[in-house]
Amino acid sequence: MVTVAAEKKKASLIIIGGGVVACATAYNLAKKGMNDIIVLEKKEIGNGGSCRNAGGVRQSARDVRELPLAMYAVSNIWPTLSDELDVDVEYVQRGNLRLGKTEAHIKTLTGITKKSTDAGLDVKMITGDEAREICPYMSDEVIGASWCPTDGHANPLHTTLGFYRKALQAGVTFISGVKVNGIRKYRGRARFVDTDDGVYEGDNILLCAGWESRAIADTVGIELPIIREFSECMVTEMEPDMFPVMLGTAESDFYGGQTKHGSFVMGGMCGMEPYVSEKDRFITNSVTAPCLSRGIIKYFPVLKDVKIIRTWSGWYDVCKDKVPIIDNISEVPGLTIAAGFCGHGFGISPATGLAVSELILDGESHTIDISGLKYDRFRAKA
Amino acid sequence: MTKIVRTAATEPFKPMPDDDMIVCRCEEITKGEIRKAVYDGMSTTNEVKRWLRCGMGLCQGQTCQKNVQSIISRELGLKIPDIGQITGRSPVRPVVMEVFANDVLDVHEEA
Amino acid sequence: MKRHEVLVIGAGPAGLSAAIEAAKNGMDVAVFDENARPGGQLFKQIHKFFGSKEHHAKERGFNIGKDLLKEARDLGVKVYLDATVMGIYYDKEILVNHNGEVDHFKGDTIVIATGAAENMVSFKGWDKPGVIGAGAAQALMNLQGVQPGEKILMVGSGNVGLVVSFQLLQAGCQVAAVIDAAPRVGGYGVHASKVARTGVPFYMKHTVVEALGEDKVEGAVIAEVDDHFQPIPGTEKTLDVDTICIAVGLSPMSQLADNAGCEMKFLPKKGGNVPVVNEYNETSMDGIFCCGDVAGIEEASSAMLQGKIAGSTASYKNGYIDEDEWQQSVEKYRASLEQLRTGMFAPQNKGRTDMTETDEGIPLSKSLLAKGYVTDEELAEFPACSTKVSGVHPVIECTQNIPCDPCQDACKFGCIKVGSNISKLPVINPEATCTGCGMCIASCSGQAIFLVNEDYEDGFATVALPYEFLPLPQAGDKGKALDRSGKPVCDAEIVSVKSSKVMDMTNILTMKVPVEYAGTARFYRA
Amino acid sequence: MRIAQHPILGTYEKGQKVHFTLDGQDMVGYEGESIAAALHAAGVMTHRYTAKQHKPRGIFCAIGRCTDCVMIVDGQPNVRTCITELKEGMNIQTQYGVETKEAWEAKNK
Repeated sequence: MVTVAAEKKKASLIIIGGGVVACATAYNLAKKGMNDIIVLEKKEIGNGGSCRNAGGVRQSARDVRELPLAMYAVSNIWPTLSDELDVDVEYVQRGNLRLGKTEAHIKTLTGITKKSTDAGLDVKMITGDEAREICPYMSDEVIGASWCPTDGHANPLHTTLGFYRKALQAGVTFISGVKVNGIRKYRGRARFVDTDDGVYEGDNILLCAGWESRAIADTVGIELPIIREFSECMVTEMEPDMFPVMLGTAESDFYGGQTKHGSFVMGGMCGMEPYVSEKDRFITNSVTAPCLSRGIIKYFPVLKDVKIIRTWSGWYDVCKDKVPIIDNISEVPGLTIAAGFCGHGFGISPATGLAVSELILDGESHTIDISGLKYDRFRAKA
Repeated sequence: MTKIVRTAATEPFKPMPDDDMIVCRCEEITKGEIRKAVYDGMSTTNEVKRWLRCGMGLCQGQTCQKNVQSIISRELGLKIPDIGQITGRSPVRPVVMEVFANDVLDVHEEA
Repeated sequence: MKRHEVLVIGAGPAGLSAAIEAAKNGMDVAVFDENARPGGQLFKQIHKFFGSKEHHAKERGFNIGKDLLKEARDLGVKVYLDATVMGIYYDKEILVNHNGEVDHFKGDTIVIATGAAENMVSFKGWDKPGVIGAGAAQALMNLQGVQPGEKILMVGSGNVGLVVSFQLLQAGCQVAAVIDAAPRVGGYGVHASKVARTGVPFYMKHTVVEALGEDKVEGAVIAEVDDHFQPIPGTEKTLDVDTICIAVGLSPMSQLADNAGCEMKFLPKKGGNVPVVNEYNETSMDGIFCCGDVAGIEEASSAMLQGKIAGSTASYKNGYIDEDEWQQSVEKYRASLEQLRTGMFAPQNKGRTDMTETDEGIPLSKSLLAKGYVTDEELAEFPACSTKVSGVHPVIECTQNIPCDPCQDACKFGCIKVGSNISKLPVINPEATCTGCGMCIASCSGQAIFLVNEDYEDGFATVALPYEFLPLPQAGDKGKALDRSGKPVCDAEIVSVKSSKVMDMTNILTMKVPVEYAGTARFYRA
Repeated sequence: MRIAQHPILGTYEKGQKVHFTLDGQDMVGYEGESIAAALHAAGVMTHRYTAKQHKPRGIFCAIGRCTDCVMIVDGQPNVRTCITELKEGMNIQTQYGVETKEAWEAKNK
């Protein structure tokens, strides 16, 4: 419901950005009794990467520093999230195959797999035939794959908006259509949020606005090494149920899978992205959908007659070392940042919400180890 | 975007007699589902679309968008420009993947 | 990358006109259309158009389509059919799906002329087979030669609803009723009258509540609505129909403009989400133009002029014509466009329901707005409707300010005057003598002109009327004369049937009726 | 019903008579007309049953936009019959969800 009465501009916590991290954090905080929160969103709830991603819930091929978030989410949150949020988040835990067609691919995959197994994840290399047993629609060109049976996928729209709805019901205020321009300190602490809609004020501030976090953090002297990277997705018409596994390739031709609805959501890049991204709009590139289609058909010839009904694009918020920053900013007391998720933030978002809520309430994340995601970890070459 | 302040509903959801009427034909979404989504906090055309799939089917909202918008705007007391539009995206008609993949050939002029 | 200087998307009236204008000035132009047949909606339009000669008035839409297409081809415009433009990208690039192949084109100018999509109204059972859009009805009967149904309920009394109702009758279907939730008929009164006089009832302030039937439409429940468009319980009526046809307005099909990055705005008067265009139909993106319904719902005649303005502007911007030439042509087209944008139905008057009289100060017919036909008493106020003249003379039942003037050119003897403001009501020149040739009847796109002769025979008069139905009655046939509401009022005998090439399929039926019915008998039924 | 003679358009230009099947039944139509028109002329109203509510659907917009009239044509589901030309020997099937009746029934047993 929308209300326009009682202009609320002051709260215990102001959250900048209305994506899945904001919604999951607000939900976790409200569940613990802290609901005096205002979420400020420039456009719509979940408008950025939160609702533009392909829904992968993956532990395999993750950097060990963010693997604890992924493993915690898969073990403790995703399996019961539909019940918790009272909406079907369409979580399917039927594994992730990362496919290889050449010996070089297999070498790459083997290296990634070893890192994950060393960190305690159940993932292994399998042969092309074993992969075809898991997904019989795959072409003979596939000679091997990494296989993580506990990976899966979910519906990012229902997840993001499901967290939003629960947070709203628990008393959190969300304000969309308000653009944040900067943060100001008051007596040594981050306190004021300057917006196009005047000044908002919070005892604490959480900044989780994707790549746009960088410019906002800059206003209190925090330099985030985050750049934006352009990426595209496409969705097909509804098809009969064919395969539930989530897919990726060693060469990153494409990634994606079939949703519960029946449509295939596939994303990827064509190689021209750095030049496209000079422009500021969420427009697609004319060669990307053809390029992804060629990639997909090579691996899954059966999909050649499936119709694509929409393509879209979005920005990854890519952090220098390809893992996010999730931390209380000690140089600016009162400010917490969760940004730079590099295009793989959705799968860990329920755990991120929990970890950030602990950072804000307790000063540290005690349930999940996020010690590798500190904001001040970046160094120049020695 | 127009500023929209969202807080929890204070009144229970009120069903209406025609709630079971289909509005989005492709995805078979009813008026009641749309009204409930708005009640639950979905406050823009895109949010309702993402929550329910109305406008995400084969026709991409070309048939139902206006009708969905009029329900949302009536429920919220907002004007249609305030709740936004579905973005126009390529391809504007469904395209077979193999055709898409085949993007280097000439288009032949009509005979 | 393949290039043409101008890429036109949509081979309808706006797109073809833009292509013709640019090609005339020497530009290299390609037109893309997703259909197998070019012409946009023109090929479904079998009625005669309104406007002036320069707007192709009194020509039938599908013939205008043929002419435009021929002109474009003669000028060397490349027309790609079955060629769907899937998207517009940076740097004026388009991606085209053509017979199972995809190709990229770039242009210096893009003209988006994708037209409109139909609005829909949802009601219980509107998803059943048998509920169709008005465009579907037209496609089935006018392109495919198949009747959309036997008994049809038309929902919507705008021009589309009225024109399609008439076309349904021409295709041999029954129209059970025309209904509209609005309190007044939305389209031209003359379109309503030609439907009403065949006996089709109009129910204003009514909506369709439910489509009955198991697997398909087997009836429709309609009900009166209150001022908030909510059905009033107890007013329900069940109609025996097998088809419900929806004609509740159009929305600009502006997805490609949005996709291209043009600034968009939701403007109810223009029919929905439209690209913002300047006076030359150019969008916020330099070199991307939008013309016709995609830039705001109007008539096909306006779409053609907008296309010409865009084509001329593109020619100027690319150095094919100089500034003077450009300004002169734009001035000319704009003046012509302004002519069309006059009168009660002008875009600026869209949605207005407060008009009570014509520009001439004559009270508007309330009956026409409520039931689709003018009463005898109301008609008496209009200068061209007098029946108290000796000998054969025209009676022009044109009671609204519509931009249209072919009647004044049609009469070689100067009987009919409209003047330079083509939205004025026609008047009859008492000095001129009517010869009864009937050219005025055939020229009137609204089928609102009749030739009446009270002195035909002792006690009998003749009424000559436009007739576009089959079977065509023959001289000597006897039947009933119907009044403007479609009610049989007296016996009638056909005394002559006139058809000729210049009348373009409009036949003139002259029927003999008792003289007291000379002012009321307006249709013939065998 | 087909319109034999039209007061404005006269007779319709039709192609050759062609044979096709609907759910295995022999049908006739004319080359060049749309599948939907041929079915409509033969009195066929239901093109498919929807995935969720299993409700019948037929022609709605007839210009390729609404996608309500989709059927399985020569094995391909979701083919817009209103803009797809009829061809000799076409195998047309009523669509259930996105599948054939057999596949649908097997799944929903």
